[in-house]
Order: sequence, then C-alpha cells, then structure tokens
Amino acid sequence: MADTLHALTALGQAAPQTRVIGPYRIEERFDVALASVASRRGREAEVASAAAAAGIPLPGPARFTAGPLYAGFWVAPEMWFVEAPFASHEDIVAVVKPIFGEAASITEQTDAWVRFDVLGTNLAALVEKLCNVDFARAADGYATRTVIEHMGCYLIRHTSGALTIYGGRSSAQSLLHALEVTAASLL
Amino acid sequence: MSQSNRISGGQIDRSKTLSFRFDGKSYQGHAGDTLASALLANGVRLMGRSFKYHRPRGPLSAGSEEPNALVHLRSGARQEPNTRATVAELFDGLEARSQNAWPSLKFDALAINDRLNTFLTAGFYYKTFMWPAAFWEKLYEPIIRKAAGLGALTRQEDPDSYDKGFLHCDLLIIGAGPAGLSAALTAGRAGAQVILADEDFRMGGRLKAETLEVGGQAGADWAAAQVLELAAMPNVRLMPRTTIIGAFDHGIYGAVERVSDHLAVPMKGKVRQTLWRIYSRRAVLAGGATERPIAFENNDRPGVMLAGALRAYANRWGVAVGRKVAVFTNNDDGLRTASDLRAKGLEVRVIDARKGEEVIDTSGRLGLKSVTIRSNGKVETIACDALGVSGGWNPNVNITSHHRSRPVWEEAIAAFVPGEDGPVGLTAAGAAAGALSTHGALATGQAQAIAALADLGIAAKADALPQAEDAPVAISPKWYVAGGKGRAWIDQQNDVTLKDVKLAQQENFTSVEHLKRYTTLGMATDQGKTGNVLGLAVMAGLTGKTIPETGTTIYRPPYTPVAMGTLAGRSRGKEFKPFRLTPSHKWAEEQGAVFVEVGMWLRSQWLPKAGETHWRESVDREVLATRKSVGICDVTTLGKIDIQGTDAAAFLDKVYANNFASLAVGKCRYGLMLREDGMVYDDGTTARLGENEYVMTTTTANAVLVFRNLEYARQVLWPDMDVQLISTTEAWAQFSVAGPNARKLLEKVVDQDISDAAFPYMGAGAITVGGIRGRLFRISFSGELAYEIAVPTRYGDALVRKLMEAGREFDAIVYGTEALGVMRVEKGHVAGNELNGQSSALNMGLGKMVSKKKDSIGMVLSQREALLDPNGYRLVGVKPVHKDGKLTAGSHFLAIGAAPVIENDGGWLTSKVYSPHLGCDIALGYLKAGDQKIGTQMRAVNLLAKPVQETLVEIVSPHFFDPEGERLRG
Amino acid sequence: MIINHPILGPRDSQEFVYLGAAEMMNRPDGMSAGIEEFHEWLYHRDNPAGEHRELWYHEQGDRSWLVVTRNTLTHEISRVELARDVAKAMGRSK
Amino acid sequence: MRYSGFRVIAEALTGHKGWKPVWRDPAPQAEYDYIIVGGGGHGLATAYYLAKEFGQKRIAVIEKGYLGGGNVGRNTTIIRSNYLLDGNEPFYEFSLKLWEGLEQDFNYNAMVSQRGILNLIHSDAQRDAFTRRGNAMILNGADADLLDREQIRAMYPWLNFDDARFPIKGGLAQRRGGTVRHDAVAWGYARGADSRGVDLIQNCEVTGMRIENGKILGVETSRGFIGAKKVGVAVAGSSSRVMAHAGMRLPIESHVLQAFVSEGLKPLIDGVITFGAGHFYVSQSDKGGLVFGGDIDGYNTYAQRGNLPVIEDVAEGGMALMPAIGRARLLRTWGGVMDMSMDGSPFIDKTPVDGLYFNGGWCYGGFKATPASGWCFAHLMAKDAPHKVATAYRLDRFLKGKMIDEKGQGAQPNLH
Repeated sequence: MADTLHALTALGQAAPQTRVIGPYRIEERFDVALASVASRRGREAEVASAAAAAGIPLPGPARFTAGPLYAGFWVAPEMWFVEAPFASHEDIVAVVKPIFGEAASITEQTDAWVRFDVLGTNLAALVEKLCNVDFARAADGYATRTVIEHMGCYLIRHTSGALTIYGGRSSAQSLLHALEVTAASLL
Repeated sequence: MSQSNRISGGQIDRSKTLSFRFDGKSYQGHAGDTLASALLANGVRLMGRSFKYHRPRGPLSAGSEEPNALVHLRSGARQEPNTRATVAELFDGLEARSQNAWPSLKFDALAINDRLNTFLTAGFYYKTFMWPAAFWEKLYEPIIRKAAGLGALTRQEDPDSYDKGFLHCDLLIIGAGPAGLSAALTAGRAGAQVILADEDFRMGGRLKAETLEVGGQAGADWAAAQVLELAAMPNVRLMPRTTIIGAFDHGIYGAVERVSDHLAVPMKGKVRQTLWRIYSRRAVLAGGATERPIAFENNDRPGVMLAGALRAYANRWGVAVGRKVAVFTNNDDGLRTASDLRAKGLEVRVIDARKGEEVIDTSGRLGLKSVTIRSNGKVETIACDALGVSGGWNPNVNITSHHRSRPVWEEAIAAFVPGEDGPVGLTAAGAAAGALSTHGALATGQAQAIAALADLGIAAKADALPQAEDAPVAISPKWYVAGGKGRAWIDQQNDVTLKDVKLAQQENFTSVEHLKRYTTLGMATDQGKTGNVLGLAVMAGLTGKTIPETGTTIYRPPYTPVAMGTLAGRSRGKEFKPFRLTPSHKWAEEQGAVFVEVGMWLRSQWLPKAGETHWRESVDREVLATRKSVGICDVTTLGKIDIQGTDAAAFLDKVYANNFASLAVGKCRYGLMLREDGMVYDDGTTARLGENEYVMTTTTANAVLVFRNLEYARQVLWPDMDVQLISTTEAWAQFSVAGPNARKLLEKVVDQDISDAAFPYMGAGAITVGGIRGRLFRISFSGELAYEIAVPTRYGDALVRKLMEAGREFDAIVYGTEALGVMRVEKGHVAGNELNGQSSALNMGLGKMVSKKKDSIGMVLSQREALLDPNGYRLVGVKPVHKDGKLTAGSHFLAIGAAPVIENDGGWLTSKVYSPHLGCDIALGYLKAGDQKIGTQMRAVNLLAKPVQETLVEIVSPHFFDPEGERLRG
Repeated sequence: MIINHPILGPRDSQEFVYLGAAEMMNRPDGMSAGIEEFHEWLYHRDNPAGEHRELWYHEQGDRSWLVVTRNTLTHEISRVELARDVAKAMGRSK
Repeated sequence: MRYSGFRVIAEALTGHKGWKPVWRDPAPQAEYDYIIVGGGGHGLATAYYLAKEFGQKRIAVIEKGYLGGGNVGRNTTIIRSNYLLDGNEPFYEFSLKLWEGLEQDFNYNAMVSQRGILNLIHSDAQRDAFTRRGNAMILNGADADLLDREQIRAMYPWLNFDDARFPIKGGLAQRRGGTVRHDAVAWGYARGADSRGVDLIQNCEVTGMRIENGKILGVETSRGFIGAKKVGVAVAGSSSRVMAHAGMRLPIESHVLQAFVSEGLKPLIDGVITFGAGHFYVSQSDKGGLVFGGDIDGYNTYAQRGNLPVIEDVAEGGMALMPAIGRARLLRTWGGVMDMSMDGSPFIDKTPVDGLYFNGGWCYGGFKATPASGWCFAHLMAKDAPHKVATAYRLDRFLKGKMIDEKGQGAQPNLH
C-alpha cells in the first residue's frame, strides 16, 4: 500500500497564488470541487426536484446561484456546473451521484479547470480589455462562456467588484499572464 | 526665424513650447500643434515628395485626408513610415525625417522622373519592358522595385505593445463636430449608453477651424463647453484620438485608439494603440466633409492647399501659411477663407471661378512663388506664397459604403451623399449627410439621435438648438481648368493628372473601376479622399456623360490606414497562442527535457541523460529501456470525452465504424472513426466504465473536433438519443506505463490487485493510488505489456514522481514523443502522418473494421468504386535492404529501374524512425497495391536531397515488432 | 456578425463554428439508402444568393447547434433556431 | 496595334495621340458559335485561346459588370505550381509554363515575376508532408527545394527566429513561383481576344438559358437573347447562380476571401512567404505595398466584403512571423467571392446539357490557374474532349470516390 499523493495547483505550486496589481487582486482558488450535472433525456423534472431537495442550485441560462453548501451555474441546455467545498467534496461525484441516481449524468470537472477570483473596484475596465462581455451592464450572478486571448473560459459576475474566471487548467499560466498584463496596463 | 509664420489666436498653448526636429534641423512649436502646423509656423512648406515624379510637396490639407506631407516619424525601431504630418500630434523631442527622397528632400535624384513625365504616362509599363523577355526580371523590374515605395521599415521588431478591447453601447457617434456633439448631447441627456469617438486629439470638428459663432460664443468655445457637459455624464464615453476604421456586420465597428502616439514613448505597461470592437445598437455618422481641389496646371506646389486647410491653420493653430495669399474657389466657402485671413491681417486675392476667373499656372519649384490668373481673357501673374483652392466639399460618406452601398449624387451641393442601403442601424448627420451649414449639422445631429433612440424605445427630447449660421451652399461646379499644356494633378500622391485620365478615356478604360486600376487613381495612402470624386467628374466631362451616369466610387475599410501591430494586439511572439502544459511539465523541466509544440501543447520530445550529446542517443535509450524493462510517458494530451446516457452504446455504434454495442463493462476497445466521405477521421480506445458510462479517447490533434462532431451527432442527426457529453481531457493526468515490468511497477503503486487474471488485456476500471481515486486501462500503443493510469490532474506531478521512485529497481525511464513514435512505427500503428484525411480504412489495412451490419458515419460512402480499388494505396512497412540504408519520410516509391516521373510514382513513405530494436531505419508508407507487394524490393527516392537519396528497400508487413502481439498479453 | 441565440440572446459569431447548409441535416439512413442518395446529400448544395438556412455551433458558448436563416447577399439574419428542435420537427429521432 | 518600348517613345513624342482603344464595345450579335459567360480572367483566357490556339471564330464573352471585375481583379496575384496530388500538379505546372511565356504571347506586360514562393515549416510532421509534396512536384517536372532553418534565416533574417511560439524549422521553396500584375492579365487577354475578333460585351448579365431537348440554344441576357452553338460558363464565385439557370445543383458553396495591402514601403520582401503555423501569406508588389491574406471568412456569402475577425487573425499571423511590420499600416481590404468546392479542387467539364460546359470550383486558387484554365476549357469546348492535364476535374468524381482533396478535409468547403 503506497502512501498518498501530494497535489499541485494549476500554476504548478503547492499552494494557490495571489497577485495584487494596483486595485486588482487575482486569487487562484484551489478549494472548490466541481462537477457537471446533465439531465438524462426526459428526466429534467426529476433532476430539478432532486436538486432542490439537496440544496443544489440549478439556475436558468447564463445564471449563477450560490447556496449554503453548493453553488451552480448553467453551462448548456440541461447541463450545469456544480461547485462544492473541496475539503468535504473532493470526490464530488461520489457525493452528488446518489442525489440524482439515474436521472442525471454526473462527471468530475474539478481539475479540468483553473479558477481565478478577481476582486477590485471598476472590474468593468479590466473585463472590457479581456473579453466580449458587457460586464458593466450585466446583472450580478451573470455567468457566461467567453474567450480571453484565444482561451475558452467561464466568467461569473458576483458583484461589480468581484468575478470568477474558470479557464482550462493546462493553460493556467497563459491565462494568469493575460490577466496580469491587462491589469498592469490599466494602472 | 523661430515660428516666423505664427500669428495671433488659435487653440494652442503658447505657454508650453515644444522642441522638435525635421530632417535634422531643430524647431519649436506649441502644445496643440500638429507636426504640419508647427513646421508651417516655422515657414517650412516643403515636407515630402510625390510617389512617381518625386515632385516637391507640402501639405494639401489639415487633416487625415493628407496625400502629400508624409514623413518618417520617430527613429530607430520606432520609425513609422508614411506618417501624415497633418495629424501627427506634436510632442517635445519629436523627431521626423522626410522620405522617398535621395540624397535630400530639396535635391532628389529621382526627380528625373518628373522630367521624363511625358514617357511615364498611365499604364506605360504594360506596353513595354517585354523585350528581350529575360530582361523584365533581370533588369527592368529590379530597377522599378528599387524606386518603388514611400517610407521604409527598419526591419527591427516593433518595441511597443498593443492590445484590444470590447465596448457596448446603444448609440455610437462617429465624429465630434457640431453634428456629433449635438447628437451626443441629445442621446446623453436621454440616458442612453453613448460612445462619442473622434479621430482628432481635440473634439469640436470644424468648429475648431472656424470663426463662426454658435449660441453667441465662438464655435470652438461652444464645442469645448459641450465636451465638458458630456464628460460629466456617466452614460457617455468620450473617445478622442479614436478613429472608427470600419463598419462591419450587425452594428460592430472597429476603432483604433491612439493611446500613446502623442508621447515620445508609451508609459510603462501602457500600449501604443488599442483596437476596440464596438458593439452598437445604433450608430450616427457625423464624420464631416472633405474639401476637394480643382485641377489646374502645377496645382501641386508646396503652398498650394485646400482653402479650408489654409483657414484651419490660421484659426486653429495661429499659423499664416503665407503672407500674400490667393484663394481660388467655385463656391462661397472659399470666400470665408478669404475673409478669415483678411481678419488676421493677411493680404488676400480672390479668384472666383463663378466670375470667369481661374488659375492657369503657378511657379515656385520648392514652394509657391506666384500664380497666373486668367480672368475674362486677361492674364496676369501675381506673387504669392500661399494659394487656397476650394472646389467644394465632399461629405465623408466612406463608412456608409463599407457594405458596398453606393453614394448618390446630389446636384444642389454638387457632391455625393450616403446611399439608402448603407449598414443597417447607421445613419448620417451633418456635413457627412450633406448638411453643410453649422445649423444644419446641429439640427440633423439632434434629429438622427432622436430617431435612432426611438428605434430602441428610448425617448429623447429635442432641446432648443443654439443660434448658428445656416448659409446655403452657393457652388457652381468647376472641376478642372481646360486648355492647359502642362500637368494638372488629380491624385497628388500617385501623380495622376488630367492627361492620365484623358489617356484612360482614349484607350477605353472608361468605367470607374478601369479608370482607378489603370491610372492608380485613389490607390494612394489617402485612399482617394481628395482625388476620387474629382477624377470621376473629369472622366464624366471627357465622355460627355453626367457624373451619376459615369458611376460612383465606394470606399472599403479601413477609413484611415491601421498599424499591423494594432490589429494583432497581444497575439505575437510567444504570446501568439496560449501554452498548454502537461501535468508532468514541472517534473520534466527538472529532468532537462526537450519540449516540442504539439498543437498548443508542449510535450517532452526526449529527456536527455547526462553525457548524451545527440538526440538519437536519448531516444534509442528510452526505446530500449522500455522494451527491456519499463518506460513511462505522459499521455494526458490525448482527448478524453465522458459519454453517458441510456443510448450511449447505440451512439458509439453510430460514430464508430466498428462495433461497440458488444463491449462489456470493464473493458476497452480500439475504435475507428470515419468522416461521412468514408475517410478515416480519428482513432482511439474507448472504455466502458459502467452500463451507461463510457470514456472515449481521441488523438491529441482532434480532441476538439471530435467533441464538436459528437455534439452534432447527438443534437442534429439523432436528437432523441439519451446521450450526455463532457470533455475530461484536462481533468485527469494520464500516464502510459509500458514494458515487461509494467505490471510489477504498477503493483507497487496501485492499491488493488492488477494481476493478469484480475486485470486482463484491454481491461479498464477504477483503482486507487494511495487512496486517491484513479483509473487504469490495460492498453498499449508501444506493443509492450502496457497500462494507462490516470489520477486527478492535481496529483499528476506526484504520480510521475511516485512511478519513477517505484520504478527505480526496474531502471524505469520516462520517454518522450520521439520514442513513442519509434515504438508505434515498430508496431505499425497509424498516427498523424497516416491519418492524413486522404486515407480510408482500406488504405490503412483496417478495411475489415468497417461494419456493414450497422449504419455508422462514413460507412456508405466508404464503399465507392474508386475507394475499393484493389490497386489503391495500402499501408506497408519499409526496410532498407542494406542495414545502413537511409530512409526519409516523404520519399516516394519507384520500381527498380523506373525513371523518376509521375507515371512511375508508387506512393510515399509516411513516417520514418530509426529502430534501435532492428538496428536500422524503418518506415511506414502508402504503396499502390502494397498488400500484393510484401516481400518485393523497390527504391525509396528523395529527389529533394542533394545529392538525390536513393535507397533500395524491402516492402514488409507494417508490424515490424512482435507481430503476434504476445508481449501485449504477457 | 451577431447571432441572436434562442437561449442566450445576441452573441458574437466569433464564438461559433460554421458548418454549412442546413440541407445537411437530412442525412439518409445508411441501412436503407445507397451511395447515390448519400452522394447527393453530402456533396450537392443549393448555395442560394439570398436566404440561406445554415448550421452554426456555439463552441465558445453553450455548445448548441443552431439553424440560422441568413441572407447571403446582405448577411441579415432573420431567424435562429435550436438545431435539435428543427431536427425533431423534421422527424429525426434515434 | 503592337506595343513596344519604341511605340511608347514614339507616342510620347507625338503627344500620345495614337493610342487606340484597348478593346471595342460591340453590340451583341444574334448568334455566335461560342458564348463564354464571364469576362473575368478565366473567361477572357478561354476566348483568347479558342481564337488563337484552336482557330475558332464567332466568339463572344458576356460580362455582367466590367471586364476583369471578378476575382482576377480581387486576389493576391500569386502564381505557383506547388501542388501535391496527381489530379492537380500537372495542371498547375502547365499553367506556370504558360505564365512564363505569356507576355510575349499576348504582347502585354503583365509583370510576371518569378521571385519565388516559400512555404514555411514549423513541425516535423509538416516537413514530412512537404517532403512528400516536393517530391511529387519534381516527379511532375516542376521545381522544388527543401530548405533548412539557416537557409531561410539567410533569405529573411528579420523573420521571427528567436521569440517564436512555433519556431521556423525549414521551408519548401519553389523558385519559379511568384506574382503577376493581376489586372493586366485580364486586360492582356481581353486585348488579345478583341484583336482576334472576339466580341467582349460588358454590362450584359445572363438571366436565363434556353435549353431544348437537352441542348443549349443560347442565353437570355439583360440585353436580350443571344444564340450560341456552345456555351461555356466561367463565373467562379457565382457558379451556383448561373448554373441554376440550367437546373443544376453544384458541389460548391460561395465564400468570401479577404485580402489586404499595406501602404507603399521600400523593398522588404522579395518573394512570397506563407506562414505554416497560422493564416498569413505575404508578398510585396512592384509599387511597394505588402500584399497579404489568410483564411476565408468561413460562411456562405455573395457579398464582396468580409468581417473584422479575419483581418485580426491575419494580422496576428503576420506579427507572429514578422514582428518588424508592427508599424506598417494596412491600407486597403477587399473581398472576393470564391467557388469553394467539396474537395478544394476545380471543375472543367461538360454538363448533362448538350453544348453547355462548366468551369468553376476554383476555391482561392483560381488566379494562378488562369492560363491553363482558359487553355483547357477552350480545348474541351473546341474538341469535346478534356485536355490531358485536366482529366480529373470531372463533376462526377465524388460519386466515384475520386476526390482531389489536397488538404484532406473532406466534404466541407470552408475547410479547404
């Protein structure tokens, strides 16, 4: 029986990284487990009720909703990404699958992505240089897929001063670089 | 003689004196100057040379339409060719040099062309330089190429950076003159999201250049006050120094913001320019109008300029281009120039074409000295150092024709105005729409804003307009002065003259497009802003047709030329495309791995050990160590797609050519994917992890494309199938562990029993590694006893270290893509070079895999006659007959003794490696009727090699190594 | 260009991948149709100058395949539908 | 009248009074032996060779706009014969040989300039593919050279060798490739055809085809019916629209390809360079403009204009390859409508209608093909048999499975 494995973050470090550039704070998040939940054909109602019962938010298109334990955002018709604390949900599929049984397809997505939370005043000025999202006029809880410097990402607006970006894990360093140089260019 | 021509007034900051250099000579100007206004203030009229005749030239205009005053701005790697002095904002330390002149601007050797002008007419080169044939490329063309071009690039990398951005608004207003300001105020007060963009560094448009009053105050002051009010509105974004370069589909506009061009060097971290993509729901073009010249003899001398420009230099910049001035006009606006200049105390002589007066010639080689006037038969020559010319104003319709809408002729103002079928959502106001008075601009700007917002359900109200002049356009068209013997310029930069247009008409190049292409009219850097309509009118005159009958001229993006760096933004150098790094990247770096680009991925190509000097040493070692004991390879880059649903099995049967329904839970199978045209598209192994759960692997190159096609199949082709898809490529770190000791190694790492009985060949399932959930697949690309083991990506680095530690007793090594390639060729597995999109399963020797018992993508058309040709290409192995014979991928097969001609072409070598196992080069290849030629000898010929590489080869089975596959099952 | 996504509203066409004419949705069944029928379906197009129904995939979005009705002379888009709905209405199932 | 240096001098000294119209503007006659639909490069070349090489008479070219207004006037002027497949390479090599003698043949200086074309290599797989291609070219009698990184550095030292995301590893060169002054090609063929009695009829749009008992009788046009024994259609970009008049559906989609030119610059690039890791190719015209292009916009269109994303994509490729052009300015953009075929290769074939012939599907490769296309189409129409280098360009090749798919992309036109 071999001893256990030690994790590295998407940026290749033992601990998540934080960058502070002027008014902007870019935090790599390493403490969130992620799974996709996709309704099986014709079983949307079951999925909705099971989710409600378990406190898993499955919001409508382009929306993010946070609950006490779980948060969720819409990614495709009949498909959501569900977030949970990594500490309690490292094997998130094992936890979530029983909730939906055969009514949904559940797939682990935690390590498919790098997550950056970006905080700061006037994030709109940053976003308009990064991607085609009208951040200033978007409502809180807006969640969308977008493209940053050729990299497909999910962008979630929490408030005018807080957003989350999920990008492909393998290009985490390129994504961080894009965030850094853009932030620096706004000082 | 510092600023000898600076006069009173203007919107320059005389408290800020700026020093600059032109052709090495130092001058001074003020904040608010352009390079052109500052040079003119210093009495410098000569700023450039024309393209063809190298005629001495000064500015024709005071704006972005400038064809003549083009310079090299800045120096060294920042040298910027063809920069219009008329829009270059002056900064302290600015350095500019003249271009297209040698040895100097004043004495330019190639001005000889001007003497030879009678030979160098439009299109003369199409009629000569043909004899002797060889001389065109050897002699004539090199001379022409050497003489061609205007400014020069330094060949050094552009040191500045650029970026891009996205903006969204209800109303985009293009141009901040009276019409644009009026529109912006109307929309801004209504609460709409407004963007007001203007190419100038100061907003106000023509009001800055006029003495006209608006609302009882000076026009420039009124404009400044409105800009202040707009700046205070949170819903209005003011974008000076920003040119709208083009109207694209559905309200998307391209814009270039000159962020740092008014500084010597961009500030740290700042870009030089930004490319904005503006997403507007509606747009108003308030881009003003451009004055046009009149063609008369020698109308191109330094000091001859558009009358409105002469006025602008005096009113906005406090510059008298000359002390003795003449104005040649066919309309009342020219008279305005005369009165403004007289008010500045200058002596002005008006030549009014409407009174039968005309300028028939000028003198002054490097600067205007005199003009010769003919008025009602009487000819006189008067001394003057500036001549303003006004042939009327052309509305700047450019952007309205970016969707190929044709402008329409409006007789009342003798000019083209925007056509009806312009870009959807774009309307024009002010001078751009043909409303040439200040009141007309204010009124139409307001009206167009109200109308545009009404479309969006935003109510805007019409505030009372300030008092402003509303003079009618009093013009009687005059395009050129007839009867001259010399040259009268139409397109000044390209040296297109009246005679050239006459010749084009004489040779029947009379359609507008032929005129442009034959004479190069409008092809210069000013894109015909001053010359196109004039040339068209001249052609109309010559053919006796009206202007509308003759045609119109339309414009294409960009409105003004755009730096390539701006259009590229940050995507250059190493940042051209993002990097994708594998989970073992950090570890591999520590090992000194050599990396190779595979799409966007960086993969280990080989991992040299100390003392290895040639890549082959490393690769041979990696291959031999793997075949002898065990090797590890990061295969995370292979696409992984999680496929679930009650119809998942049926779905796989549709997308794979071979059968999948029969695959048992806990097993995996090699799958062959075709395109509908029957060619092989992709391959990989797919494992059944549960009753309704599969994980498919694809090639690295096709991961995204296969996923796209699977979505197509499930949404469009078979929309009722219960199938869900999600990519898990990056969620799992996956390593191949291959070699006779693979199992022994893994048994030390995996928590479960993986004996041959518990985990047979092609087995697949969940395992744990030190309690961490993982997956194990018993599949082999190398031909060895092999597994692929996967753990969540964050543990990938730890897993490779653990595998190496556990493998130390077996001398385990990590191998890169080169060794991977060697082993797959030794096994005859197809990869990228064989999966070339031009090859069928039959070509690859996999024809039997295509099941006819079920409908799958590509099955039917794979059975077309030519694709079943028994003499078509077949995949073969290739071995040199003599062990030291060298092979090259891409060499072609020729029969022994056959001549190297296409009729004898037998096919080609697709992939070549050196097999340390066999001790020689080996290759795979596509050979016509190859399956019938096993055991025969041919030549592999590389005609590109010097000397030609000819190798006698034996055609063998592609399975060089362990053809029975005993090792797999070991 | 801007494609008015039936679920997500206006999205830049840069987020999409273009496939081609919606005629391609009429894939014959390989068990009943032969080479001629497949050949006509796969290779021949109306390629109209005017209204054109075509398939776009929202790859950098929600991965929906859409049927977009767009004028090939003006690029005006008059209708956007989910391809799955169109396919089912055409009688496609499993 | 014959053009020459002496004539230019003589005319200059006599005030250029002697220059004659380069072509007439004849009214359409009631009937012709041959009508070529399309006054672009291919149509004009077809008429020229029909008259000159195949001795045919009573020929008309009808053009809906102005001569040379199609893709012959909206391309990046490149000529080359660096193709891979048997169906293509002999044809394009034949075309290149015709280019080499064209100016003397039609007595018009089209500035055929063989300064070479270089396809850059950025990966081992690309080198393998280009080695296969280069050998195929030589086997077909064309010229090809495989260059290594240092040879390319010697040619263009200022390309991005040291900071590249996808480093240059070599290149395939064809020294006989180059550029031609595109408009002059149309004018040269037009002048040569007109002087041989061909009627060039501009502003005459085909509105229908008169077909009886499976035979073509002539074409309906905006200037009335014009009878013909044989009708050849060469209207690439609009092929589907015109052939629909004969009730045909084609294996073609229409797409727009944008191209670009920079402001005039002193000599920088001698030959043609194509980037192998992005969509960018470039040459420099005799006037000094950098002429460059990239990929098609990718959606069906008949509008001769494109959109911003492609302009950006091309500029990104350009800056990745040559960071020294950052301060060069893009001056003009234009778009040409392409016949994008199902395998990326063209058609020169008879149709099911007796006497109706089709030439199209040129994708973005039509300009370099102009002489051979005209020659082979004239051969087909005059002799009712395909020219030996154009035997593969059949409309039924997809039914038989004889695709000519250089890129291996299959039946998706916008990927070719």
